[in-house]
Amino acid sequence: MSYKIVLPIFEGPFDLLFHLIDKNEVDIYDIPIAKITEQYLEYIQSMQQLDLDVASEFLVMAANLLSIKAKMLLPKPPKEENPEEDELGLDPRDELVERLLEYRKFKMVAEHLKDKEQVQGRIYTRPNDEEMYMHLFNEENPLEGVSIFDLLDALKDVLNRVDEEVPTAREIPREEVSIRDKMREVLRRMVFHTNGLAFRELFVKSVTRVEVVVTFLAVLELIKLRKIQIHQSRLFGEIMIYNRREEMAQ
Amino acid sequence: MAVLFPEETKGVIECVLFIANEPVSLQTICDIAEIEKEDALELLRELQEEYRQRRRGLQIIEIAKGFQLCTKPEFASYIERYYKPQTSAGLSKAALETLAIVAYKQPITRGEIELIRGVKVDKAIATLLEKDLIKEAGRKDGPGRPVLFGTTQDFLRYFGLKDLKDLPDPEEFIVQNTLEDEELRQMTSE
Amino acid sequence: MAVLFPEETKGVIECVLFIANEPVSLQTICDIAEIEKEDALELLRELQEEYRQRRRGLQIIEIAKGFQLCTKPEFASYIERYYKPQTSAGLSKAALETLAIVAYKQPITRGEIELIRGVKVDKAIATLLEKDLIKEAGRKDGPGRPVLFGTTQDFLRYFGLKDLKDLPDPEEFIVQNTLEDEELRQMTSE
Repeated sequence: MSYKIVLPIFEGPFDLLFHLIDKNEVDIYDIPIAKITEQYLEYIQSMQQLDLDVASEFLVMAANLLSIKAKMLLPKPPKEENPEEDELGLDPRDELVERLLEYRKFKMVAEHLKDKEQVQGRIYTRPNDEEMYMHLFNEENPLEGVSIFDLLDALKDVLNRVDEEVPTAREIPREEVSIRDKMREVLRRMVFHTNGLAFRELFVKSVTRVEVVVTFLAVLELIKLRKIQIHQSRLFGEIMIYNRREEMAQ
Repeated sequence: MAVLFPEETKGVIECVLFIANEPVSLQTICDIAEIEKEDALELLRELQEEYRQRRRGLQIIEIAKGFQLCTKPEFASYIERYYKPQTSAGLSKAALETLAIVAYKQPITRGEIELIRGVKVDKAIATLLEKDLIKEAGRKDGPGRPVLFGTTQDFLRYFGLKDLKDLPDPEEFIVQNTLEDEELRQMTSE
Repeated sequence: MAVLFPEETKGVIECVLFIANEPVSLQTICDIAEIEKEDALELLRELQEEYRQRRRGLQIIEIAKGFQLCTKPEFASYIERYYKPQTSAGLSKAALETLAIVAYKQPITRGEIELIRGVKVDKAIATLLEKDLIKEAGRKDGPGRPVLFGTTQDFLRYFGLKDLKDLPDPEEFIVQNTLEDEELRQMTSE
């Protein structure tokens, strides 16, 4: 064929019928069956002329239309007492109209979905690297739930046992900084650091090693007493001390 | 409002929505923020409103039975300059019609869908299954025990629907559409 | 400010930072929003300030390679709740003690560890090796050239330590701890 005809593609016989109903601007409840049937057959014919595969459904519908058309031509049976029932109940087009209406519902929903699809296609969500988070939080961490303090405790336990076995006399000077004082100091400092205080900052002022240790123990104690909490936002990151949530907004 | 620290809790909710890769259910939000459902809902609404009033690029939408932080559609072209998503042409008319039928009539068999559409739906069903928009949902009693189909969570997400109830009532839909058609016809004929 | 629509442009910048999973360079932001560098910087500062004032879960940080929208550190534990299922591997007390000794005394031989712990440590060593917390770190000169053990990079990572110098000083800790035990007991019983 030397010329090209653009033939609309229809999803099926119902789709084609709707196209014809729309084109002719006719009432779906009162389809001029002869006219529509004629146009329907014309379309199928042009499809065949173009060597297009006419799906069997289209042919079944054609037969159906012709049968309705034939029934419409038959003389109507005599009217009974209820004329309304007559018209509605015995119209040969009824079944077709019902099926068309049912199909139309979903055809419209499909158009609605098409719109939704287009809008949603323009909305982007964050492509979070789930693997990264999983790895961060979820990898086989054999130290799950173990803090560095637990590690120290473990060391302490061992060495204590060693001490017991090999008692060594050692004079321990009375410490002038108590843990209790340090705890108060840490809490006081937290008042001025509502957005968190770097763990390291606590030790800047400490002059003696003993004071460092006392401060360290004070922090541990405050954690235990649930006065403060510790966060580390990322590996190797700064360890931050925060007031516990319960205290935060007060 | 029984939440002690609503402002901080909104921060928690925002964080979770930000780092999640999918819509976050109300239940998950409650579990993480340790709050009650009604409080979570109230805070979410407030956060949603905050985002609305900020007039920036992001929004919180309710989708697929959860909440999601995402960009606004009007910024799509800028985002696509940075981040080229796999272009998808969208679903075919046949697939959309089939999906519409499954959505409203689920669980439904292939035969029942074909009855409504008046055509074979094998290809559409295969496409929809492949895209995880529908799934097999058991088998129907009766001869041949045909497979029943239903929609998936991805279906809701793909179309930005909260849940199945978010779909329009087709009856009302038609009345409205017919009215609009009528108006259109009048307008164009004027 | 030469930007015609600063408010909308801030929305564009926000979208780009949101969608990027990495810091976005100033140049990229300029290219996408089609603005000059100084304007981009000004808008970024404003957006950053907006986020600061919102007091929610997110922030815009400037790091070496550019700008990044991310969660605030204090919300980390909630993110962890979202991504981490409830599992606990845990180490036995024996393994933990052995690990502590290796951490502080490395490089150390099996025999030296056993001397300190007073018991055999074969099983603990095997566990720690298997979990990649310790590794062989050469051999000691001397009879039998015994294997030396040291901690691994993973060990540092799990504890969030930069290097071994980050470990608290055990000497002081131990001395002090014994001393203060009594006081601690008093405080907690108060």
